[in-house]
Amino acid sequence: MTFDYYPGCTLKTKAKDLDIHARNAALALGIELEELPEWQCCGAVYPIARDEIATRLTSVRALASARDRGRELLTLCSACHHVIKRVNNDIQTDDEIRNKVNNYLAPDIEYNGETKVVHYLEMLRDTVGFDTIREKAVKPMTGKRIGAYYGCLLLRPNNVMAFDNPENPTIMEDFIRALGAEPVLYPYRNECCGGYVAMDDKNLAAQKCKNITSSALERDVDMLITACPLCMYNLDINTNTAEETKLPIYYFTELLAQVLDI
Amino acid sequence: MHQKTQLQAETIRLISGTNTRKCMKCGKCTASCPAFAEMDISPHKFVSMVEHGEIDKLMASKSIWKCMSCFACVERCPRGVEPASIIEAVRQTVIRKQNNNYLRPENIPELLDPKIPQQALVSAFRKYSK
Amino acid sequence: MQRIGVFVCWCGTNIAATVDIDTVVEAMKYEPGVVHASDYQYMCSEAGQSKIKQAIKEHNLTGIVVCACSPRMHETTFRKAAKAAGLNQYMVEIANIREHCAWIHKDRKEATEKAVVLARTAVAKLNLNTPLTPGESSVVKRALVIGGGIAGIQSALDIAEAGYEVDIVEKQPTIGGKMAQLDKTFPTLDCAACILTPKMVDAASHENINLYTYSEVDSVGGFVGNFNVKIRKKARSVKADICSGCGICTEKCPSRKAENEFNLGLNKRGAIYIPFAQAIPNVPVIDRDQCIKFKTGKCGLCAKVCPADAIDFSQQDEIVEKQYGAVVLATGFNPIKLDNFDEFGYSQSKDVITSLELERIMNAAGPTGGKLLRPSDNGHPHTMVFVQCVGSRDTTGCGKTYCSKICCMYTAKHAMLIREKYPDVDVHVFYIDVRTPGKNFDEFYRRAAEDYGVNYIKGMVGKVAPTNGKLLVQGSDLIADRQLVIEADMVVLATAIEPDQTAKSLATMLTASIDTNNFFTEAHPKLRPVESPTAGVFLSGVCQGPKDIPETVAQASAAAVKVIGLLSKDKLMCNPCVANSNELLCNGCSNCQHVCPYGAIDYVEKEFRAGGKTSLRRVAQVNEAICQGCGACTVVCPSGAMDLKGFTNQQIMAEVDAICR
Amino acid sequence: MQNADREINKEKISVAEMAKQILEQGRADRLMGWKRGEFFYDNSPAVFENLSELDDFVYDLFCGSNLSKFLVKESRKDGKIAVLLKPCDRYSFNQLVKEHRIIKDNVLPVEIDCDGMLDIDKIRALGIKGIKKITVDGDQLQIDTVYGPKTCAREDVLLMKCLTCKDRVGGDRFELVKEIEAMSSVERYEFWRSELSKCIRCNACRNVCPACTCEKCVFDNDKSGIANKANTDSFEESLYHMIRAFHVAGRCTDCGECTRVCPQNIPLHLINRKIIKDLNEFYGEYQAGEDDFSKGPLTRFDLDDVEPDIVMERGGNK
Repeated sequence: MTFDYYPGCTLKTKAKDLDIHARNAALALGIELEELPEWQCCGAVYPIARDEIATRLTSVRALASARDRGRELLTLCSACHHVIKRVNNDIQTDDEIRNKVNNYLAPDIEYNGETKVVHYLEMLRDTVGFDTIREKAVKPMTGKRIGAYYGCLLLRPNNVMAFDNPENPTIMEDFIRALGAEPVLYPYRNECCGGYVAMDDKNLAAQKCKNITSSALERDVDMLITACPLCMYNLDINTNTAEETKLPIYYFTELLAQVLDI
Repeated sequence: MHQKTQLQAETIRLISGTNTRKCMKCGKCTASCPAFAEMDISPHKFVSMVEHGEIDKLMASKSIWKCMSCFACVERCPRGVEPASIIEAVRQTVIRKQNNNYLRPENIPELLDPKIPQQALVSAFRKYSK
Repeated sequence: MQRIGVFVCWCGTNIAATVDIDTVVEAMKYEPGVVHASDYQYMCSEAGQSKIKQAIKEHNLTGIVVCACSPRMHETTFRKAAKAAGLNQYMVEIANIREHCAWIHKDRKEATEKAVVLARTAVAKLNLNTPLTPGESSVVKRALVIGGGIAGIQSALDIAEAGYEVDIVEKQPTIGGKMAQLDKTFPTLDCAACILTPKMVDAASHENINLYTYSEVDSVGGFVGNFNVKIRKKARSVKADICSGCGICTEKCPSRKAENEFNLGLNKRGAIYIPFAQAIPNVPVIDRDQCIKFKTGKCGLCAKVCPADAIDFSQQDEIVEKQYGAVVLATGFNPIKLDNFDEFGYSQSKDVITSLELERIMNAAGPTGGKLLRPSDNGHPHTMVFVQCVGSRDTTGCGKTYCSKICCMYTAKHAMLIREKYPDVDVHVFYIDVRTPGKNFDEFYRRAAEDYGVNYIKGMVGKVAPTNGKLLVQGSDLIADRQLVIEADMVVLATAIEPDQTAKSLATMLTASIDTNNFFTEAHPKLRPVESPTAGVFLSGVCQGPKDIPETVAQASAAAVKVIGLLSKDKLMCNPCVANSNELLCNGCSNCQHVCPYGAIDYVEKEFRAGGKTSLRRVAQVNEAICQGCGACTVVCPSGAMDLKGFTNQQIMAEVDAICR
Repeated sequence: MQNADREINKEKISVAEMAKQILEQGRADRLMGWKRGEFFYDNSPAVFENLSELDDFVYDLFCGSNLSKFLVKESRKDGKIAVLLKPCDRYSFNQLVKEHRIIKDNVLPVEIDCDGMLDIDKIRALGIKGIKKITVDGDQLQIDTVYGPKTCAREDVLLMKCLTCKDRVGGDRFELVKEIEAMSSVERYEFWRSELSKCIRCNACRNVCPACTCEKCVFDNDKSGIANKANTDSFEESLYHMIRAFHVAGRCTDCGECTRVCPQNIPLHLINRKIIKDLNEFYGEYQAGEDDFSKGPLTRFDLDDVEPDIVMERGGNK
């Protein structure tokens, strides 16, 4: 199956690891990811304000383009997924936003929210199947205790994202099992890492991340995985300076590629 | 309520798209907020202060720069009030005024560390500037 | 030609403040058939009724229109008054100018115009009314109570005491319901079992009460006075008439994997079991999904040890068909599932429990023998946090929009009992509002706070994080405007309650209506709170809405009184507004028979003479005792042969014409 | 077809021969078929009681009329009547049996083949006048006229109802309905007003309709004020045909007789087809007259039936 792939800004630069392993792993699993031509940055944060139209347009361009190509739109970065999925929902449910967006963009065919937005993890679960990963695992991570870090953006708000149970998600744990490792549940896996506040108040973000990592360490994890470059920065670089709390953080695609031995 | 404050409150309701009257004052937003320690006005007060038209106080609040838009309050609110949307609406009301940006391009070099992803930069500009 | 009198009521200022009464009276004087029109301040009063009676005699009226409140309020009053004055009571029409007009309009001119339209619509209909005579039907002197909790038991006892036979159908193996699971009851703190079990014994031993436990209602037919009910007695796999209740089988059963539902899964039970010590009947049941004999064909140990030879693996479900005059619904409630509220960590830690689970833990007959122990390690808790309104008052679709009503009081009870028994335990209660209306209720709650030092915190819990063997409870204290984290050993969730899921299918079978939350709807929220809108079906307990034990018992007795009132009649007056087939027009197509929800229509071959010729035709006939007057047949009849007495097509067209005039 | 107790022409003899044999062998006391009219294209329904009457019997390209409805009366007479049913007529027959209008035991249904009937008006509309004789030549018709031989394509002059014959793989019978649904409400109103204002209220559509068999028709009620055209102004345009369509809703088999007989060429079947299309969408595919026992969508109640507010969503372009 072929998806239109939306990498997003950071995956071309600071989060190349997230991107490249995702592409390679998909190929190995028989999924074709075709990069959406001329995609633009999604804006990184969802414009909550209802009267913001311009900041929604780049997402709509990507969505409409995928629609025109007859494909589902696959995202990888949590922030991109959050923004694009929610803007798509706005178009589907809010007449005013839909009308204004179509007036601004004046596309050949009006965009009415037809595109399905799929996160890479959802693709692994629903299209590939975690069992297939388990079968194709060349170097399973047997014995490793891995904590899934979901963060906020994949899960909330659940009535739009519909990703998983927002307070007790399981998709990453199932993924970890498919890698042959043991998933470790810890209560702060869906608490915020601080996000963009890191730009303005590094300490606040660091404090939040410390709650997360110590909660995970208390459950004796070997490593954490994430799907978001900003979470990675906050958890890994902004916080993890002291040697004693050094907890390896990986993008989930890195481990996937490693297990598939790519 | 004064006409001006009434208009201000109405604007906040419009931008946020949420109905503050639905709040039953349970405080689950404040109970959920991960940035609470840094806030001078707690999330539940945002809701009631919009109701009372105290928008100027909210606009001067430090809380609007500390909210991380993690949507924990939105997800857990039993009445669908969305405090995060109200905080966003106040933040927008502030930065949409001329020369009122919280983050300016000239501040960037000192904030930059080489490993910071541009996602953080883009997000911060979207949240703190217009 | 009719001689019609119109009577316009002011209803004090309820109508007169918005509707110009004089204009309405004046307008009515010129309506066809009207020979008298007058007004009065309170038409429903004795004086008002006398005015009507007097006018009927004076003006020789053949029918009256009363412009007043909703017919749900006073239609009966005015029909009785007309009857007393010698009119047929179906020659009375009500124009609702209060609820449908005065109360919903602000503009006096607009309201007055509408009142005139409503009044002349009633006159137009009345011009075509004919006197109707209700038929009669018999009453089976037996009642069915569905649900054997405290509500069902109380209703059954009261009905039985009045001398009527009652059957209780209970789907569990024992009667007792939720109350049997409770430890103590507020506000007096009696032991629930001590006050419930005598009633259970009374019910079981009463000569007029017949218990069908481990049974379900399969289908319901018929109508008030004559319900036809099929009861499925599920196979217990134990012969109830032989079993002595010695319990050896339950002790010897080697299968110990089943979750004990009476203890809410806090411990295990055998595949053959008696739910609890005082169960009635004291006869075990085999859980066939768990039984080794049923799963593998081997074992059968229970049969070997049974001294009475009562085990019967070949037992089948049995269908009993019985007739009833009245039905009482007492299907009760369950706590909701907490899947949508995992921020409280219910699925992540054994030490986060529901209030009903705490009842079992506190109960001497429960899994811990009444000792307060942490489920995770059987340790003694030092700090406990109670969270109120978990899933109640939630409009997001995750929980229930309503207040579950009982949680404030039972949480105060739990907190008080724990502080009383274990003074070393710190108890914190997060609340949104504390709601304690009820006799001695607020005093009870204040006692928990003031005398027992329960720490009430105005605020809500945002997250419960199981950490280092403790539960980090992050909540808000709105009075202090702060966020706080309590390191707790146990968290108790005051979980919202919802109607038992059987309510939905029963509602369909009985054509009793349920609301959006699946609570049974009462005929009138204030004035007919224990009757369902379906005649002969009554409501008892939480199946109608959240309520505590005193309220449940009060309602159960009220429902019983209604049932007794019904059963004491020898004949029931039928609604004369039933369907009627014009045989000259009927094509015999059977459409009406297909749609009739009550099976009230039959077809017969009849001879007709027309133009000197005799022909045999198939025509519809309505059984007036069964017809409920719903009108479905009149709509589906392609030839317009089917009509509803009192609401004929002609009358309805006349009303439409009057409105459009 | 669900019913076994039917005559089927196994030996492929001619329909006329079949009719003869039925009466000869006494399998029925009477036979309902078509007899030659004044002109070769106006064959009409007839009952034949003996072999000599069969001299007028005809079954050719102009036997479009549906015989089912006549059985409402005929099946109530003494003795057994055989009836010739083209594939399309069987639906009406079944529907009437289901509604107990036809007494099944008194009827011998005889199924006959049909390759589609012709519409004389369509032939004339092609400019072919003075027609003497028509013979079929594959897809073509050879027409002998007073002005010499002419030809035309058979498909072009079939009756409307034959174009979407239920027994042949045909076009989408809702194609025109969809076009009308796509109109704006103003356009749609104009369309129907212009069509229905042509109505002369001859009642032919009602009289021919196999679903219209009421003992007493609502339009024959002279107290109603709608019994004849002279009393009304725009009634035909807005209500007469609507009321009729609602009356036959769920029972109309889409036999197309209404449009065939309309002297003003109003496409009446489109109203019925709109209702059929809606019923199919709301309650699932249903063909009235498919069998003679099933309950139709409007005479059945299921808990998952559509809610009445669906009305707000349908009706095409607002």
